[in-house]
Amino acid sequence: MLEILTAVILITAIIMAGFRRINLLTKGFRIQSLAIGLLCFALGYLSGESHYYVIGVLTLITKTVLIPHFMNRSIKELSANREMDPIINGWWSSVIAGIFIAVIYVVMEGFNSDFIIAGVVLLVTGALMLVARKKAITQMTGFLVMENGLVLLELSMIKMGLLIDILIILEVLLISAIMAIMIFYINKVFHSVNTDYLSNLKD
Amino acid sequence: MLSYLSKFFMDDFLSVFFLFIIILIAIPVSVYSTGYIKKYRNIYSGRYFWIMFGLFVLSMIGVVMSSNSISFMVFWELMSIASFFLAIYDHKNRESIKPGIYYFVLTHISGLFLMMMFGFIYKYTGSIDFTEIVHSRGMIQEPWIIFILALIGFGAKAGLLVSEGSSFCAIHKFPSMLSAMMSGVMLKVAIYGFIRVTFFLMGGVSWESGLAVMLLGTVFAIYNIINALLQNDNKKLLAYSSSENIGVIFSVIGLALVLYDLKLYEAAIMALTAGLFHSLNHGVFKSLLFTGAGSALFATGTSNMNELGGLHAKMKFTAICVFIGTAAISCIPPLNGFASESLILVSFIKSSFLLDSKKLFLVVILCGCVIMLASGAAIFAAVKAFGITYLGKARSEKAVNVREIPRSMNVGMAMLSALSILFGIFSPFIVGMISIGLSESILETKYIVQPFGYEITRVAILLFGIIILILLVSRILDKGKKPQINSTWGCGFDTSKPNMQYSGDGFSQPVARYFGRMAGYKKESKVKDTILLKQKTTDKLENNIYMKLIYFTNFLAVRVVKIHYGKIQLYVAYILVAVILSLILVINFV
Amino acid sequence: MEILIIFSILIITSIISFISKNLKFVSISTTCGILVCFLASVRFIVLIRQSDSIAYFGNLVYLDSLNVIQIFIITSVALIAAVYSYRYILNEVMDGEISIKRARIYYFLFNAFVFSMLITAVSNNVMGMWIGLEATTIATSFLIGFHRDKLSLEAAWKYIIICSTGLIVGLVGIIMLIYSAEYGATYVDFSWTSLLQAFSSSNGLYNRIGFTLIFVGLGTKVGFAPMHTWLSDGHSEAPSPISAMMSGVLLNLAMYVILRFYIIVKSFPGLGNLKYLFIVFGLVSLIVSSFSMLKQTNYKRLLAFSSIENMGIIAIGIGFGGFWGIFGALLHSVVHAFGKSLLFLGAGNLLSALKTKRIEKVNSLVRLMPKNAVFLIIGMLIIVGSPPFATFFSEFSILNAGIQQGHYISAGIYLLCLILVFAGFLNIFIRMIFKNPEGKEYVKLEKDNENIWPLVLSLAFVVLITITFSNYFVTILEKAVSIIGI
Amino acid sequence: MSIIYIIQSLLLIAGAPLFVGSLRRLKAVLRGYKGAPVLQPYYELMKLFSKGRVLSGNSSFITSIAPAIVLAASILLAFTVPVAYIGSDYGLGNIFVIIFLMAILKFMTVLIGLDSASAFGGMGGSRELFISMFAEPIGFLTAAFLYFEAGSFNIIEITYINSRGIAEPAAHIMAAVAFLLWIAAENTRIPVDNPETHLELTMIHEAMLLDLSGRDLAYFELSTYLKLTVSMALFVNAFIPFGIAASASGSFLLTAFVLFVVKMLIMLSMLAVTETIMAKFRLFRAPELLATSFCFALTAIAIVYLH
Repeated sequence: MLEILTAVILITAIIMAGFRRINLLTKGFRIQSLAIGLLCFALGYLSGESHYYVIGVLTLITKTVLIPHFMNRSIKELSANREMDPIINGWWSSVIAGIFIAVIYVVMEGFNSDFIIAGVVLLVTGALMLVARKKAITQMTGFLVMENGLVLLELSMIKMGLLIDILIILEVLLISAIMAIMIFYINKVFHSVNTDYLSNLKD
Repeated sequence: MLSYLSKFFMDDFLSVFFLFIIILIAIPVSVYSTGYIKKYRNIYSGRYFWIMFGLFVLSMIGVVMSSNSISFMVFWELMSIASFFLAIYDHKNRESIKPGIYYFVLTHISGLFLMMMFGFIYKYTGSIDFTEIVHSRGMIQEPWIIFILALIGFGAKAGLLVSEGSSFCAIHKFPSMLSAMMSGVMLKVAIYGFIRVTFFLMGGVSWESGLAVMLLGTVFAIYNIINALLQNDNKKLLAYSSSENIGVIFSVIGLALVLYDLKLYEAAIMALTAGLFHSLNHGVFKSLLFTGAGSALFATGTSNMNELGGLHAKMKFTAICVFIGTAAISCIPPLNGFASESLILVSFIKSSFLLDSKKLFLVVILCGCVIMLASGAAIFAAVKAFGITYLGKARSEKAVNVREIPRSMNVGMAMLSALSILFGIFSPFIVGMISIGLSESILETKYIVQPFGYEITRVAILLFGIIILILLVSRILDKGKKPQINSTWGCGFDTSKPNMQYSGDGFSQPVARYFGRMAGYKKESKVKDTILLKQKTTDKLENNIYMKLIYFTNFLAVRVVKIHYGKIQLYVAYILVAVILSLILVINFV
Repeated sequence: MEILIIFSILIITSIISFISKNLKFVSISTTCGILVCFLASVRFIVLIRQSDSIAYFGNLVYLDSLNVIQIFIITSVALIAAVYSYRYILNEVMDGEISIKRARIYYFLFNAFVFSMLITAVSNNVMGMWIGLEATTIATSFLIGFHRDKLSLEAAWKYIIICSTGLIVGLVGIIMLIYSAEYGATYVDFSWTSLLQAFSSSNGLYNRIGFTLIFVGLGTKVGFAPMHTWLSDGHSEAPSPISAMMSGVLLNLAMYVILRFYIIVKSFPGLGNLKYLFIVFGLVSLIVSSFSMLKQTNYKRLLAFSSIENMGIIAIGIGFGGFWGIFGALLHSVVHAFGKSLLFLGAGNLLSALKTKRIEKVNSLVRLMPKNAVFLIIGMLIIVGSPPFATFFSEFSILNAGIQQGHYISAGIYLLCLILVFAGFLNIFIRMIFKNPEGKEYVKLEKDNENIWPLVLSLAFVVLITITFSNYFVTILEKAVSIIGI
Repeated sequence: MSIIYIIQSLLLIAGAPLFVGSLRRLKAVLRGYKGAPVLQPYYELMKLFSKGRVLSGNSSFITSIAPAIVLAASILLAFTVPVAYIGSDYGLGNIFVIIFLMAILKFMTVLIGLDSASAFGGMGGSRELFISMFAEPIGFLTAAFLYFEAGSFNIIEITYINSRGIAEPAAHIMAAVAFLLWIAAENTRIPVDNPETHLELTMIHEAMLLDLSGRDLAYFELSTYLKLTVSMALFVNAFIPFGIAASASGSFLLTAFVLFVVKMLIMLSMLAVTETIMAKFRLFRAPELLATSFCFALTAIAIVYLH
């Protein structure tokens, strides 16, 4: 069961690295968070501790329902819903993501469980999306993918207290809400979400 | 309370002597500046000036009297802050801000070098109190680092490495009473610091470093005096000539360091006494000359020699005081310039006679010749400054309608000229006192330096006696005949036009032909219906070295600012690169 | 018990700013709330002078001399900013730039900002610190984008993206650190004190990787060189009281969190030369900020770069180590907080009176706004480290430590950058204050004597520290230095 | 004992115009014409004393006090240099005092030149200072040489020790030649400036005195005569001091005085011969002349010291 979920997570990560259309990105992110939620339930079922279930429910609520809702609301007014000319085009970004994943597997062979490696993969692909794309909304999704990677790392490496997990999830929710509002305002002021306009604070 | 204070203050001879210099010159200059302030009365607030002036003098006293490195550094920086806010006191005229900024940055650089020096002293001796450092003097392993830092730190502030007239330490652009105080007193505080560190804290340095200081001082003396000679601005000429005198003082201190290291203690004490006595005298007559140039500026509104001339008619008393000042700086016997200059030359000759290594002997003698050449050029520059501005006929409108100078300015200058005459006549007593104080604090033995015995006082008295005698005789001779007043003889031509006289550039033309290249002297002449002759001197040292430094920093700054390219992706990439790089570095090296 | 008071008051004031419509009431309640917190922090200082450390709520809150200093800085700078923003927000509302609703949001975010900073400072739990930092990012991102014009939105967007990526990297580091702590021992709760003991058995490699990730991650919040880009944009676009608080306090707080982890990792044998991390990043940020200060055209960006430079100095101080180094670094962080807030608030007065951030357009301030000009000069002297103020002693002791430990080259670069910063500051400030272009006649603006009280307050704090420096304040600093360990 | 000093100095002062008169007379004879009588300078001084003074319109206080200072300095100069007797120690006579007393003369004459606001005064002044700038190091080196040779700075002790024998004759001669050239430069005699010319543009020393008349001119003339004779006496005592009277007994004094007069006559004739043979150097060649005398002095010191 766990292997299937890690496979789903890895697949969504690689595909999202290559996506150009934004609504596909939100769908990919939704599937990925669904997989992580199920993963929590599975872990809870295996280890028998109750707080995994609570975390699973919470991630499902926030990551699959609330955050995609915010993203869709801010996408609605966008005129162009496709990443026009990304810094690294789709082909190249998938190739680079592949190379990164190979490098991670080589570097991280010291760790036994492959959740950690999946978490790091998510982190790296999220960072790649953040750097390689021009649209603010894609940067936001890249950031959220990195968050997912972080959650995976937490679950696998250390046993965190319940309160702290809740707080972290709340944190992620708040950040994505703020980002959505900010994208809304940027869109209102700049009439576009392309970050090229956001570069005149040069000095 | 005093015992509590004495914990902070040094009371050995060196501090008391320099404290004496500071107070001695601060009084007449403050009297002078009560008059000079009238120039700015309705424009700037007088209270601001007096607070800053008081802070300036107090901080100098603090530097001289402080007994540990932290209070020394605190007062040192306070001194540069107070002098900065005095320098930009006249911030309405446009070109007084930039020199103020350059000056403040320069003093901060010298402060930081001194901080580093005290850091090294703290590293080896483990203490910041001067008396403890003196006791644990043996623990200093590499004295040459401390010496180089001290030389750069004190040299930059004393106008040795950065000459006073250059645009970095542009004393001539500041209000005249401040430039008088700065060149008269503040440079001596830097010399005090240098002697305190090299002689007292480190107990003398290797003779090679002493030699380096001597050569440096001599080279800078001749470089600055040639620059002084070719200037047309009164105050700029005086600024360059004050760093020439500082060069001479540093070369004598270098000589003292060499002798101290070669165990010739008496000659070292004599050289150091010469250095101290010359810094005292230079303080007196240089502030006298600066206040003179200041009153000329106050009266006419310009300090450019070619526009002045014939000021003696309306400013008789100032002319007399400046005459005494010029005589003092050109080492005319009864005055104090002669006393210290001859003492320096005597110490050069006597110490070279005692040295046993032939090479060192030759170097010392040649330095003596260069210093004598520099003092000859100093006479040339001083006479040019006094002669062209005060004597002869007024060369421009400004020099004709001269503003009335307030009395307190003349009083200040009179006090300074009286001091310079007194120090000249009673110089043997002062030299004796300095040498006793120095020998007790350095060698713990009493040693009096009397190269001239009391001859100078005898010469002075005889000279005054004969002059009075001759004046009486001539009074009797022309009792009947009144002198006729007629126009100057001009081979029959009408010499009423002022530009028949020699101008500032003309007066120093022969030297420009010989030493022009050393001061970046360029002359261009255009012959249309009238002949137009213009000359320009650039401070070679400043342009080639210091200006290049500034261009280089600007060049780097433009490159570094490019980091902020504005793209957010680039910024995030910076973080990831930083993560990867530091991970690699930490795993391999830590 | 005082902890309870602080947090409850802050919650009450932020609720007030939501409910009540009357702006004056909201601002006065915020100022009084923070005043109470300030008194509580003074109470903590007195407590800590006697006993070394206090723990509340079953070890969830842990106070020792290190974070008591941070609390003191947070509350006092927040007090100054609150007093300043009372007049500042009223003016903005009267000028019609912002609506009453947005002013109330400002106060709400202001309280949330102080609340989250206090959580970070106070919490003993390691994750609690991280969450507090994350909360500050959230609270300040909207404050930076407060004016809603092109530049501030851009600065806000950059701020939130860069800081949150940094914090994610920081969190990965923390997880790696805890993972290595659990490597040998059994279950480790995340409190800092227990982590301190648990470190004898942990694995060396994971420690190093964990600490580097924490250092670089939280380094973005501190503003070290490669990661400092958000700082110069964020601080120049944020409203002045907020940029004063951010550059004065938030950077120190992030440095304090790094220091906490540094203390844990330092005790592990063989990791002594992790201090080179501090020195390298400190030097790079010094060089970058001092060179780019020479070329600034916007005076608020200049102040932001000087905060980066001062953070570099503090990092170098800690890197040099030894009693003098760490003592100088802590002292520098305290005085820099107040000096920088003085300068930022002065710049705020300038901005509100002259409506321009460009340096060329600001001329002869000495006749235009004489009071502010005097304060700006004093602020400059504090930041640049001239004698009457404590920054001079801190820079001197950091230099002493550098030479003491034998880092000559880095001490040389450190001095070079100090000179460049001094030249940059002087060149721009003295030009603004004294330069007067031909012809234009300048008359004294009446806006000059507005909002002078907060400047006086922050200057009073600096003077207070310099005076009590020799006896009262130094015992707290010495205790903090002993915690960090030489 | 110092009465004898005063007497011999007064004699020197009285004899100075005679010295210059005989110099002019000798030069005239060498040139083949009879020339003015030897006492001509005295007549000139008497004439000038009786004439009235004419001051230029814009002359300042300098013109009134400078002649007195210049004359006083030259008289004091005469007091410092021993002529025939060098018995007991005598308060004056340090070499640096002598060199710098000569500097007073130069300093005041330049100021007088500038004071009269005429082109020639400025020109003469700048040339005088330019040449004396190069002459200063030679004065320094001769003082150093005499100190190395005799171990003291006082001219009286130097003459006393030198009169008892010279350690290094070669170095001594080199230093003597150097000092002679220094005298020529200091007193602006022929190689540097032609004293008898009346072409204003070529003058150096007289150009500054063009505007003086009556009593002031008399003082200046007397001081120039004195300066020349004192320099010659200084040279004679420092470098060819044999036969000078150490004790105060009559016979020694007489022989010493006669010897001094003979030596001065020899110097006189040498000066006259050089002045008739050589022509005045161009202004910018004069420093090369002084550079050669600098080398002489430096080699003298090298010889003395390196043995």
